[in-house]
Amino acid sequence: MASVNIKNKADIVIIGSGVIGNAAAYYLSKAGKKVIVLEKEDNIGDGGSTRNGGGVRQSGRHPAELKLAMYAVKNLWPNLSEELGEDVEYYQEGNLRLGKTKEHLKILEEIVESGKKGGLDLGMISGEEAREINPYLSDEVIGASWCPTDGHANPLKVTLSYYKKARELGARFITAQNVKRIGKVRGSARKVITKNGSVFEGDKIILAAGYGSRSIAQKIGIDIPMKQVLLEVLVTEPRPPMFYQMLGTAAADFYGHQSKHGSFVFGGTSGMDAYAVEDENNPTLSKTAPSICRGIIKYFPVLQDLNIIRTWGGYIDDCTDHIPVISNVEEVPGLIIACAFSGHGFGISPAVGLLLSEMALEKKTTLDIKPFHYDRFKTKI
Amino acid sequence: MKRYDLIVIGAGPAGLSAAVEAAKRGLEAAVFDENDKPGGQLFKQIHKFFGSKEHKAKIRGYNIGKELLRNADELGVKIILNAEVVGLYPFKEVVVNIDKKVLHYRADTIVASTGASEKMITFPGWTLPGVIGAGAAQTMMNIHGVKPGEKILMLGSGNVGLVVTYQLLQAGIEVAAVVDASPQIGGYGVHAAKVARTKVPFYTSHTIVRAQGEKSVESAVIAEVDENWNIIEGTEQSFNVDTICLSVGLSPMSKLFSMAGCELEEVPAKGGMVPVCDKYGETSVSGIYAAGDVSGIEEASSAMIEGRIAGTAAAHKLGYIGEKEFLAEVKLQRESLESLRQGMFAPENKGKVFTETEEGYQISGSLLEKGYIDCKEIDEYPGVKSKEGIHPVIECTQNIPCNPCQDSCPNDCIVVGEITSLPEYKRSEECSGCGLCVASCPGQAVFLINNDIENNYSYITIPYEFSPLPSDGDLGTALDRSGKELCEAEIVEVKSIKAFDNTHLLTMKVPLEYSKEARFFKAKEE
Amino acid sequence: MRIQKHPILGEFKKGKEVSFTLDGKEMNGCEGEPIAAALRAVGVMVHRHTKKGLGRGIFCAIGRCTDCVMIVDGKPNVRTCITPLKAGMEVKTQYGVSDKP
Amino acid sequence: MAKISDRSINLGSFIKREDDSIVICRCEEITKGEIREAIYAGMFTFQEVKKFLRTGMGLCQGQTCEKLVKNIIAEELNISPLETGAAKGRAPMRPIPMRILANDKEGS
Repeated sequence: MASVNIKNKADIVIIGSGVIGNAAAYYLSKAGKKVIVLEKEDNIGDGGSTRNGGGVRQSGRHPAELKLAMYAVKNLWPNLSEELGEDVEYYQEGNLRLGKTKEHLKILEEIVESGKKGGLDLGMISGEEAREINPYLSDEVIGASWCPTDGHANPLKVTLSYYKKARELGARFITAQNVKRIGKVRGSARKVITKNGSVFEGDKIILAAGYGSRSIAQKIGIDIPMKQVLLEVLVTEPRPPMFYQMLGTAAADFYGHQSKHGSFVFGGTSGMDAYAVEDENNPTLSKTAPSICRGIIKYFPVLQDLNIIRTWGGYIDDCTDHIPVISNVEEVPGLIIACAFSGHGFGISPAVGLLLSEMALEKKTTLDIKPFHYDRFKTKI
Repeated sequence: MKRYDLIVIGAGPAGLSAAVEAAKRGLEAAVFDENDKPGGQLFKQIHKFFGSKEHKAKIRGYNIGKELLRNADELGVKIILNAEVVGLYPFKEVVVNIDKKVLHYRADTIVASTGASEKMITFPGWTLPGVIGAGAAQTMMNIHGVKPGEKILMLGSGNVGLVVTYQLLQAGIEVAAVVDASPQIGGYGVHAAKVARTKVPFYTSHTIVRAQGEKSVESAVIAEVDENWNIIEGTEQSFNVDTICLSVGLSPMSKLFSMAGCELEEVPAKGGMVPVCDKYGETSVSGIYAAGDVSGIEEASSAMIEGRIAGTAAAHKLGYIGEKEFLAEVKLQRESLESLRQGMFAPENKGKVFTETEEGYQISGSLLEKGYIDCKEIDEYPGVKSKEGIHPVIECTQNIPCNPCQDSCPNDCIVVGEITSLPEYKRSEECSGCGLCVASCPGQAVFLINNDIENNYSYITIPYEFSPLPSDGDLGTALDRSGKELCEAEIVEVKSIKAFDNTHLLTMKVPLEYSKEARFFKAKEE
Repeated sequence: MRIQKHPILGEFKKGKEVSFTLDGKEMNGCEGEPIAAALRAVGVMVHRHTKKGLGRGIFCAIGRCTDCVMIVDGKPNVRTCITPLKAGMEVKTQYGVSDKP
Repeated sequence: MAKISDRSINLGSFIKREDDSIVICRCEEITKGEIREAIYAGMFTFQEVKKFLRTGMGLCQGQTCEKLVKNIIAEELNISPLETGAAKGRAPMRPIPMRILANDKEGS
């Protein structure tokens, strides 16, 4: 293999400029490391990172992931705007997960139980209590789970502010670099070869390319069991501030919040999403936005006259067990994988970025990453 | 789900033509339009169209719109108004907001003819109320009958800027100036000339510096620019106007194609981002066609032909016509389209400056810079020849694809030949003075001169489209091509017949010495 | 501001005269014409004030630019250039997204 | 295709200009200066500027400002406006009340 241009050598090469890759790039640059970030698209953060609803939620997470979320909410999110020098519009005004039926309440109770076990301040509240927190709720809401320390932020600002700050600290970001494969040198992953023929080299390689990580990992003999699922988001015209909680429902028909800008951002699924056509255009489905709207109106009739001004779609990398892979690949030294966030990576992204930086620096990680091992998957029998 | 053979999005000239053509061949077609009236921009276009008979030349835009609607109606095309298309989804699904419901339709073919939006330029004060698009002015005055302002500054001298300026004058609005940063007027010289002769000044090589006003526009400051578009210090001048009209070009509204996953490309000559199309208007997504301004900014006449081609192609795709008929029809349409795309204003010549015509005549520098041909230059042109008795003087000096003057003359006095050629007046033929050429010239560049009725006087017949209409015996002032007052003039005849279609023929009597100069009439103010 | 007799279009066919209010003040316009046209006809230029406090009015007049939005019958962000005037409409100048300066 | 893919190119330090106060995105009231500053901060494409500043994310969805923003990026980076990428067309093409979008039916 030809020698690598000195410009293309770094301590760490990161594949993917989503919120995870950018956060890792920031924490590594802050630690004084030379970082190169490669992005397949022409735009930084073009995937799910800038196509989600912006929840910074601890409730409703898998116990293993909960630790990451709690750490991020306690230690990273509160200072993120200051740290990055940009308002990332973080609001910690709580999360209401709403229920209208007994079945819903049962789902909520399970979520509450699981959260409490993990040490989260999470409880069941009645419909009336929910309406005291958010007076716009429909009378049909009979109960909710309430996590006062949850919140939301602007995913566009977070993703691009991590980029901005990492770039300021010297990280080199290169777009339109579609990675073909990861190359080994003397048994370790060291090189990243792109489809346009460029070669990059690093002591460590972090693969954080969302679903795109799968085919890259496959070429070096690792397969992560995940699939793409379409997720759609819509945004309304702005209104004066009404409420700042993050919202979700037991039936998982929609989630969202009012943004600092005044617009409401709602995401959701229609049940047709998992098998939607995969297309590089990220098309939306004609019947999903109407379905999300019906969901919203059932819980917030007062919002029904708001104009929707845009809908968009993106794919999440849904893992077979719905929790991410954040892992050193012991059998391929030098390779670190961070993918399969299953649609809830945004809220934990600062923690994941921090962990990835620690892993790349071969430091003891602040949090236990064992549950996110790449080789954890077992058959059912 | 209800499925149509063809769904057309946008009931403008291109969309209606596509639907008509498809329906003629038996396709079940529906046309959605977000407006409460069909016709797109046609109903704002109250001027006579250029081109030849097949392009509906000399017919006013809104009348062409009426005719298209009649055709569509006769053929059973379903035109659904107040229908806002929400999106164009995969597998040719059209989702549309009609009467407070969102309806899902599928189509085997789709023609999207969504038109264009206006480009903008920025300057301090450009967000002040009173700064509006030229299209907005047209909509306000020609559709709603409300003046967009009392005194207006027009920014941009392309055809839209010139046509709208003229329409502003027709609506009784004062136009303070037409300003263009380029050293030459961008649109047809004849359009500029009919504005210039009403005394509206042109400021080429000038740009707007700022709009001023406390709550809304009260004045506009312009200044001269050098060849690098930099403002020349000390050249600022201010106009007291309440409205500034921006007419700096159009750009295709191709978002629907982007949503549908059609390949798009940025083509500056077409005005911006357009879908990549084959010669029938079909995009990279099979069965989705583009026609009209959305596939490249041109005139409504070209849009109609593009629509016809797309409609025919849809009919062919769905097996309603055979290959032979399809190819023959498309060949005809393409020839017609190509003839419109000739001359110095052809899309491919966008931005080019011509100094002489195809025939080798010098193009008037004064026309390009100030909007009117200098009296010293006028005798050069083939349409300008004097003769005993009544005869036409055709002040048409650029290669524009247009020939109604030739078509309308019952005595064959006028020859255009190749559609873009300058019209020539054949002295050998007798002019009857019928005035059809004067009324039918979309550029209002034809005049009748008769210096042999009365000693020392010239009788000059001019086209006139303003209110109030003068009457026989009215006294006023004759203006030259620049709007300069020349002399007293008396109206000796006013001719208004149906065939003239609201272009009235005023014959004014001026002293013979002004025979070559007097080209407009200003009535005495009451 | 209304064009009385147009040399090409003649007289405009307008709806019957109706009254509506602008910020509580009674005004007249023609039924069915866009609210923006009715306002322009009586000389109103400023439709709204932005968050930064700048005045805005008609800009595109065909529902694209959304500059002319106002509060109509309690609803903010209504594109007045394409919303037909009805008798008794309550039109208010919009400040940011609310009706209070 | 965005022409500049290496984001580490040095644009020098951001210097304010006289016309920085001109509003470019009329809906969101984003000024030329804010856009220029974002470009200096690394937002090299139309999409990045949009996501970072909200240009073109207002009620009109970039109908007026898209071209203007592209021109500013092009000028600052010394590339063609064609090389600044484009916004994707998304439903709804016009603002639509939630109540109406929720009321979707098969066309007949």
